Amino acid sequence: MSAERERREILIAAIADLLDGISHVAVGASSPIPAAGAMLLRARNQRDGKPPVRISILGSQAHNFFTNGGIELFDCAAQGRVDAFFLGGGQIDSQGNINLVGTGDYPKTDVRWPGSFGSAYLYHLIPRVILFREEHTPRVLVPKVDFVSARAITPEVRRRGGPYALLTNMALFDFDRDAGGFALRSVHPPFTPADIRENTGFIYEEPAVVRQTPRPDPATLALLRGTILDELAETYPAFARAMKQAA
Amino acid sequence: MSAERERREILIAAIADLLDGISHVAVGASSPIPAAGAMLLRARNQRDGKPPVRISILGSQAHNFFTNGGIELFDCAAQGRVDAFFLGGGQIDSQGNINLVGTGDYPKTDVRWPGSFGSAYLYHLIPRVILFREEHTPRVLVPKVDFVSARAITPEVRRRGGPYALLTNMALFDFDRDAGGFALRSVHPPFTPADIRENTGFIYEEPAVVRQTPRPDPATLALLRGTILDELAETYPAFARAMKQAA
Amino acid sequence: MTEIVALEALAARVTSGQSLAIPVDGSGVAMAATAALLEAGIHDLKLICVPISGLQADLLIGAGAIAALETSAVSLGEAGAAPRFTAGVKSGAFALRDSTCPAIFAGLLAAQKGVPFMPIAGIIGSDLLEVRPDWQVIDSPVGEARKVVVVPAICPDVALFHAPEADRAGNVRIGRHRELANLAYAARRTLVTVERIVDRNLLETEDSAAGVLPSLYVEAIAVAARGAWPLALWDEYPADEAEIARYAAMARSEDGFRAYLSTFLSHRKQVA
Amino acid sequence: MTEIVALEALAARVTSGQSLAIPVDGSGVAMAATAALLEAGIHDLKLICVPISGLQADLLIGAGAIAALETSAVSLGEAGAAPRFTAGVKSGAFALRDSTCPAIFAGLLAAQKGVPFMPIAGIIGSDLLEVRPDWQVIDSPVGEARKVVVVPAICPDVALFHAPEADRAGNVRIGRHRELANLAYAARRTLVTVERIVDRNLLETEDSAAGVLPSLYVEAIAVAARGAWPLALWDEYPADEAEIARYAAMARSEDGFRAYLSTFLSHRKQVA
Repeated sequence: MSAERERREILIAAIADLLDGISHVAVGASSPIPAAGAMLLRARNQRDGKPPVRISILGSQAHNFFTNGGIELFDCAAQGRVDAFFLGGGQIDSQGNINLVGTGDYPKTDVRWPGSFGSAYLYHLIPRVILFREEHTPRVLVPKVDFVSARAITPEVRRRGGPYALLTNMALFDFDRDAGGFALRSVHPPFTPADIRENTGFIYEEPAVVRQTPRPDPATLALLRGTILDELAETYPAFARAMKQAA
Repeated sequence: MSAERERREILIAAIADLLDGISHVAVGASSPIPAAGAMLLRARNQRDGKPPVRISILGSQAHNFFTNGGIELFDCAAQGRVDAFFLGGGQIDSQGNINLVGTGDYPKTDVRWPGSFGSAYLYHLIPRVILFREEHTPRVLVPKVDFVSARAITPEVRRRGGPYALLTNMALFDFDRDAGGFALRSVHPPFTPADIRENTGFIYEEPAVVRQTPRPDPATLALLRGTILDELAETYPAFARAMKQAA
Repeated sequence: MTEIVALEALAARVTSGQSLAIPVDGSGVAMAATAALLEAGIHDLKLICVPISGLQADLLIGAGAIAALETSAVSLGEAGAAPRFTAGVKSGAFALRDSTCPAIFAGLLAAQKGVPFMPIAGIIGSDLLEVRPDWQVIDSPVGEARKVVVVPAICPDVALFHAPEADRAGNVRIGRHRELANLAYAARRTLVTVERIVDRNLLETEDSAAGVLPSLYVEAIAVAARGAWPLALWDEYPADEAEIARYAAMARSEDGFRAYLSTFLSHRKQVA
Repeated sequence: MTEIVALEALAARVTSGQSLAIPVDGSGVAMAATAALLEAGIHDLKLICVPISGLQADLLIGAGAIAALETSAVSLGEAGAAPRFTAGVKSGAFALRDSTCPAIFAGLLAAQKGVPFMPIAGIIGSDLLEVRPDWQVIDSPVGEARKVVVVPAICPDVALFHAPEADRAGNVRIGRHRELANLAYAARRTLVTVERIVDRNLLETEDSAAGVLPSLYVEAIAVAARGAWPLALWDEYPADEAEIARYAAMARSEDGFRAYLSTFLSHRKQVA
């Protein structure tokens, strides 16, 4: 359980780092790790006297300051008032395209996932979309998705939004919008670059020397295991409980 | 003052008759006579056990059941949820077109009026638009308006809305959408068909025998001078006071 | 004017073959009315999820009540995939119109405004454009030169949702859940179930009026206590996670779904 | 995050040459801030009336602060025509963009949704289409075959309005005056004056939250007691009809207007 806690803490800290500099991040309904990352950034900025961070958690009463119904997040993104968001994907491909619909031939897909949600829209409009998918396997990270729920790069239209990074259980990739692909930034302990190569179904840039994703420093861990877990408990009680029990 | 009261009462009763059968009428902000006509219909329906009438008075707190801001009347009309409305016009022409902008060459018009308000839109969407303009003169009722704020008939597009009748201080005209023009329905006492011919700047159909606009019957007058004035006082205190003083 | 009727009478106003718009789980889902619809043997509905659904859509699909489905997703959230949806997609049990959340809102907005279409940002490059031939990419006819997606108006025959309270005139308190108003503006007819009818006029003060859907849009209301169960209703009651998990497990098989449905319908009858 | 500043500091955030969106009389017009703008010598504003204006626009026009005006009407209501508007149109004192109420809302909605244009019902046949070359009539690209008017997005640089109260986080109570939210969604920056700042969190309950414009949209707030005077503020205070009539009479002449303006500005200073 302690390894599981460490895995989560590394992901949460990595997310806080990825969000550095933003002022408004929106988080999907069932996303405790992204929410924790956003809360960690907020707490760190507050501690360090940096600009405040606004966090919208969809479906939460406490972290909801929208008052115009379900459309407001989408309008807000179109207005350029949302800096960062998280998307997942049943498949994610080398070009950053994501598939939330299913595998095989549409519509009678072999495997059917829930659907595209707001991805086709938000991917265009939110500057810093973090692809977050814990499972790091060749069946998730594929050369080419079977269905493009949302396309990462569309040279035919000007857009401010798109993928910024891909974070999995094993590694962190940057997305290069000019090159149109991923570059390995760091590998989470205890994995190696070879593990990543083996478990990634698509081609990506790999630097000569691959860094290890840093473990959170003690000050960060103190925040995370204190304030953040308390804040999280409000919206994700089961997750916060599991994190506490692992301590 | 009593003649003035009679004039107003005839107009109010004529409006109630024109609205007969509708279930939702919207009334502009400074329109006490149309509002009184709508209230008269509502009271009469209630008295006679007929279907209820909903009255929206723009800018009124008491008669406002919109909760989506200034756009809601317009959306509501587009949805087909407003049956009747009133429009005026600095000029009204033989084809039912109205001008709320000004006379002479646009934009540096000789006479400038406030502007088109919502007329260009609502004329298309509300089935029973009653043109209400107290002044009945050749300068108001013109052959052709200098500026079409809202056009009455547009064969190139399907529409449910348009003019239904024209009510002035002197007469009531029906609008014939197929013929595309006005037909004199009745003349208010003490005027004659010759007065109407003299004071109308456009061509209209005149029946062989022209009826007189009926004076309100005693039961209607009782409603009007009682309940209706009390209701009106809430939104149009000055108007209700003037009507009461004239008694 | 709005009528206040019994739950069964409300459900009887939805006819097989109609298009039915429903809100997302937690926003005010009329589960009791859904039970009444299924009890009445509704079928061939064209379901429009605004913009996604969960248990409600999965129940209607499993019961064979759905001929067509427009949605941005169907998911039981924490409880996982929606099993009858997944099975129905595979077997082609209904015509599927995959969408993306803001496109469903845009279609409703077009209906609200009486226009045949609505432009929408983003989407370009998505395969949704391939599977939605009713959507188009056009050059903006005015303003800056730009490609933009347009989607047709969505005009549901009926909108159905659940809210905490309505007053006797038929005004419904929706709080800041304005997606419920979006449903009602767009739909030809709106049917609402509520926890309770209150005697005060919800439009009376500026504060209470702000969170109200006016009766003008509401054809009929029925009282259904805990009418969203097992889903959450705002801060009135939380979701019954155990019940939803039980559904998720049982509905994996056709037989299990039938057993769940039978219990669900008799539970609703006991409550009524 | 929203800053709470002095009225003059708020006014200083509006720059000459910017487009400024303002609401209709009675909806929450920032008259005190308008005085502060005039005091500061603002000029060359592109005024956007949402969807019409009265005293506020007429004052700005009379003071020579307006380079361009987009509106569906300018009128003092019961007090009659807006004299400086009328005179300004005749003398060509500003570029005039005549509109119709829902077209202004449609333009703002396009900005709210990040699309370059918005379709709108009606209008066809109006001479407004002749004088607004930026509007077009197109064939609907999807759905039913139909001609429809499209108008470009309206993206005001600044929205400015007055409301009864805000909380310390910058959430503003707008009640059911959602046109104020429409302004803020569309505008790049929103400045708000309020009667008072309250200590409670306006988003705290579902009922109070429903009538709130979230601070996310609000750049700065200033307190201005009776800040809409002589116009009405909802049910907080009625319009000062005598004062508006006095304006209507005085502003018939250029000299009369100057005299009124001078008194108006010194009155505001006494209040502050």
